[in-house]
Amino acid sequence: MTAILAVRDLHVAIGRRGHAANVLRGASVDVEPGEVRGLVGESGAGKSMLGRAILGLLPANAVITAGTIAFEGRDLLAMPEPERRKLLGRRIALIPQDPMTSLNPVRRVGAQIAAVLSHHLGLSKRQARARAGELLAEVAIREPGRVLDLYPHEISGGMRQRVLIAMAFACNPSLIIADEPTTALDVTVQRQVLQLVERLRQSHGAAILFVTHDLGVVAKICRTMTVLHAGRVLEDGMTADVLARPRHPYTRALLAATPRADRPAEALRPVPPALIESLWSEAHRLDRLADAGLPS
Amino acid sequence: MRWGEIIRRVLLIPPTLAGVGLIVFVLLRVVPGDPIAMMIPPGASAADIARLRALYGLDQPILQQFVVWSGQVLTGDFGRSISLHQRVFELVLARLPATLELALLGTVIAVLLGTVVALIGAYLRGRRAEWAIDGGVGLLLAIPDFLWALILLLLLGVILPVLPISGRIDPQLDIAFGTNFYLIESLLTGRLDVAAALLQHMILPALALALPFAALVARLLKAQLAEAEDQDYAQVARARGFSRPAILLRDVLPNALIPTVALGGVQITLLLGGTVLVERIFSYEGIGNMAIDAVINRDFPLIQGLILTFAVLFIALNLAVDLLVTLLDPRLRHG
Amino acid sequence: MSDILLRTAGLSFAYPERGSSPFARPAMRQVVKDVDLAVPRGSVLGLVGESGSGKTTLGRLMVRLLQPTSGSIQFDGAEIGRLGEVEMRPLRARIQMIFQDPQSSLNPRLRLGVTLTRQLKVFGRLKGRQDARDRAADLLELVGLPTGFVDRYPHELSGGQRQRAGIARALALQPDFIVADEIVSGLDVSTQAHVLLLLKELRARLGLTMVFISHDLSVVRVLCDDVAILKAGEVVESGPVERIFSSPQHEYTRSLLAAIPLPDVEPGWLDDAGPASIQHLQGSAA
Amino acid sequence: MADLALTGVTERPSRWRLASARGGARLWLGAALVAVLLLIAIFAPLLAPHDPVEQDLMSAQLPPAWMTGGEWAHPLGTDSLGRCVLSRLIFAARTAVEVAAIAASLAAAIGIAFGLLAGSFGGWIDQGVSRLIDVWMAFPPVLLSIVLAAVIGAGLTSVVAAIVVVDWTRFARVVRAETLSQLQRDYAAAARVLGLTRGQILRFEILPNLVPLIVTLIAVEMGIAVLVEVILSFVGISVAGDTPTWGGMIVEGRQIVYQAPWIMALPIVSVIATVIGFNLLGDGLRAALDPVHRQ
Repeated sequence: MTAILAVRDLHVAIGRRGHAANVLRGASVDVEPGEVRGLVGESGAGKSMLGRAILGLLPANAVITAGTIAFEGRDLLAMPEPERRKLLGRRIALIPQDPMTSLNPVRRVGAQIAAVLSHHLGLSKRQARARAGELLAEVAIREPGRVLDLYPHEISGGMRQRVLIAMAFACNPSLIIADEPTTALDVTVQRQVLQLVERLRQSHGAAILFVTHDLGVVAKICRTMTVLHAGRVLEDGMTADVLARPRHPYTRALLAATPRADRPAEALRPVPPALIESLWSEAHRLDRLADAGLPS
Repeated sequence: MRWGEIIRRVLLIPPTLAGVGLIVFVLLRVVPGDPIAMMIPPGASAADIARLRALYGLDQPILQQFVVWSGQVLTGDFGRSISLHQRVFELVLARLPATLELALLGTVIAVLLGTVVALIGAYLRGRRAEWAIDGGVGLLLAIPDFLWALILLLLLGVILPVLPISGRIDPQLDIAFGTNFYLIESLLTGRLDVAAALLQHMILPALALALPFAALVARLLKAQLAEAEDQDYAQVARARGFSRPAILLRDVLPNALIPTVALGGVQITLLLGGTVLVERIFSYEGIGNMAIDAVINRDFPLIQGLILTFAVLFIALNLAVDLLVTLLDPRLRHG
Repeated sequence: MSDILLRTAGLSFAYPERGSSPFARPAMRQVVKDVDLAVPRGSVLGLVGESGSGKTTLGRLMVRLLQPTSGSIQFDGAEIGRLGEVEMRPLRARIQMIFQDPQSSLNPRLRLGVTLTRQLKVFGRLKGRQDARDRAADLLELVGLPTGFVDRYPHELSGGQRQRAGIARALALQPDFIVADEIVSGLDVSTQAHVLLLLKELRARLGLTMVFISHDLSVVRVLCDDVAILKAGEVVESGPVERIFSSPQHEYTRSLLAAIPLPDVEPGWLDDAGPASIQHLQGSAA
Repeated sequence: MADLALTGVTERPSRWRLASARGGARLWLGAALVAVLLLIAIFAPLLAPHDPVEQDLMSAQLPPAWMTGGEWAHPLGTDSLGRCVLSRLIFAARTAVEVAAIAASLAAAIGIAFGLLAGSFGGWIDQGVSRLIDVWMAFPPVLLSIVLAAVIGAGLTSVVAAIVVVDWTRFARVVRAETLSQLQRDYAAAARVLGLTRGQILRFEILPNLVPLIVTLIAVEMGIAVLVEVILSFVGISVAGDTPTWGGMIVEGRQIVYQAPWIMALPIVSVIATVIGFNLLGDGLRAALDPVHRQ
């Protein structure tokens, strides 16, 4: 097994016992060292839930009912909490979705970066601050020394996302979960941020699980991709292959429903409701099988 | 932007106080009971009554009385108390420290208690024990300070008489104080035995004031903690390997405090207002107790002086809360 | 009858920034600057810009939710830029808006039936309760929702369904002109395509004139005849959709187009740090 | 889920079932307490074993029946004038309900009117109302009610007036703030685009959204009104004479608290149960009346 992250047959249910709804229905995803894998799906597909399960951030009413999440060969789900916390932020990092809300508004930027560094690497206050400045320079923030002393509301959205990226790379993790990191940004800023992530990934040698709903973003930054719907993996492969020759009808339908700036309107084909319904009824059939204790 | 708001608030203080003064003044002038009638010995002549009226300025039209009174107030002269025959300003000044100390003690107890309960409640979120905390807080909150005073008096003063239930200090102790801030003075001068004696008397009324306010702090802060913990920055902090208690204290609490102070800080005025009855119940010699006597005795100048005193305190507290919120929140500080 | 249904000239909007002191004269913040646009009858104009470009403010000026600080807005040949709330009211039947977030633009405590027929009631076009239900059901049908939804509350609907309800409300009095503000930006791709095609169909069927506000050029291409690119409150470039997409003149338009990630693998897209090129668009356009 | 997936068109439970489920235990407990209070108030003459003002100095300060020396003729004992404590508690509930209902509705009516006016018109009207509220907020509320009651003189009217004059601001402040914030929402803008007048927007769009809030405030205010009556009794300026009130009973009980602590304890318990009942009912109703799911 060479994969740095191996999610196997993950089942997650949400809600109270008796009224629980499945959000992941046996999803399996591998991420190889140093690669960027896109995890694509629409809302309700379970893509964010999968990312959160890896980070141990599932909401309080969610339960993992089956499956394993192996990171560098060790099952994260079987690991005691303190041990897992040592990995988080250090070996596995997160680039969150919304730069406006993901920084603590009452703490200075520098203090927030330094906290990660001293927590995981045991740096002194002074060292942590110096390193935080270097990290800001690395994510192409001008005047890093000044920015360290600013509060999040004093810098732009794009800059905040750079700070969050700096924090993700701070301890040289081997895996980064990027949860829709550019969705909240304008297109021009999105491009710069994607370029930055790619550059840092190369220099730090991290693998990235890139969660997104945007096939365009996947096409630009991911080597491999996994298409998720109703908590199931529908298609998986090299991005170039999947986009050029989608095998699953859902992937094909998604591509046809994505408006393209380079094609006239007539090319747009909405996803047939019948297809979605058949996918959901298949998912619910699997749920019933699982409830009855039968193998799917 | 925020500082502009604060300047605006400061500018609004004088008209607000003038409004308070005017309302009290007019209100008291329509009182059917005649204060003079209560002062004079039986059998006084009509001339005597008229003389007394003129002495207190009660023979002039209301508006003129108000103008005269306002002018005097501006020079620091609140008139003379009809029932106590002393200058109102001095009476209030002598009693105010007792009330301030009591309110301060109550606030300290409430904030400490409320914060601890809120943090425990936030930590236990989603567990069964959270329910018990919410229920307890709801109960504390529903019962107002003066009922707590009566309950505490009943429980710890009568049924289990462990604490004194009357006065500010044991009348048998004859201790000289340089100021009227007995508790603060004794603490500062290191007379801890005296402070303990004072606290024995103050603890029940302070607790009565503190309990509902503590519940308020606990409820507000707990809700804000829960909300702040659901924010992305707190979730992201968990993904960076920080433990939940560390996140609660370092990331969540400072954020939750801002709205809590903004919403709850204003409510300290309720605690301060509560001293009126609580002091009465425990025969504590503060301005609240004095105010009730003044109403019963129809002592106009004293009532006016006391209500203005409360109004000044309330407005000052509101302003202090605004300043505190501004200081706590960098978005407002630099905005 | 002019051929241009809505025309703005020198349209500007500014609001006073709250100053640091109540004594200082507040500085004015220009949100929309000197905008000249014309929307021909029966056409759809796309207003495109990034956050802070003033596109939403411009849309709200056009439906006169805001009063312009200067400049004119002509609707069907008549100046409406200075009309007061009361004078504007008769025109409300003809000028409508669809809001970005149906979650907040549909009153959470009212059933859809009530929301959809509100305007009919206000303009006295209802004959009793049953008529209201019928008209609401017709409107739901028009936007492809089950007629049973008249009794639903907004929170009982999915995002796409809510946005359809928002469209239905705007269509109640058969307006001539509709401003649609980012109405598909919160939707999933599959839902978004349905809503876009619904609008396209309604436009053809009802002969609507529209201003379609979006940050997403790809979406604009699906629906619009003309595009105006906004930056910092100013129109930097405008023209027919095909012209703007094939030969953008302004630097900013070009960088916007170049930044769109098309769903094609394109090595080098991430390396290109300089001013963006548009080759990748034209390369596959054929 | 698909845009048009028909999964949503399933059978829905009735409005009432949903509402009571949202209200939860609070709603039921609060409603039960308030219902008991109302029943006691309505049927006071039937429930009370004695005339509440009938004195019997021969059997004064009897303890409750279950304590030594108590007798079942006076289940909760008698006060220092030998009046039946249970009967007085029952009749006092009547006074409490009266005061609460009248005072809370009047305060609500005045406060809501001012709040709506300020919140929807803005400008100098809002400035005026806001300054008025500022002045009111600078008064110590307890002291103001005492002064008011003293000015008007003892009696039910004076108690009601003291509550209304002091507490209208509670409604005004909240309604003003909520109206302002509702008007900021997109659906208020949508209503303007639809051509609704200011009055229509208020009536059709804003008011329905204020209902849960107002109902909650009224319920809580009724509890507060009961408390203010107690406060005024405490200072000796509440409903006059022999009329039994909880506040009056507490004051009387306090005189003999060492000899007969239950005389003070029982009305306190009644007041607390009433206040908690109203608070729970208010909380429960707010949740029940809000169809929007909150997580």
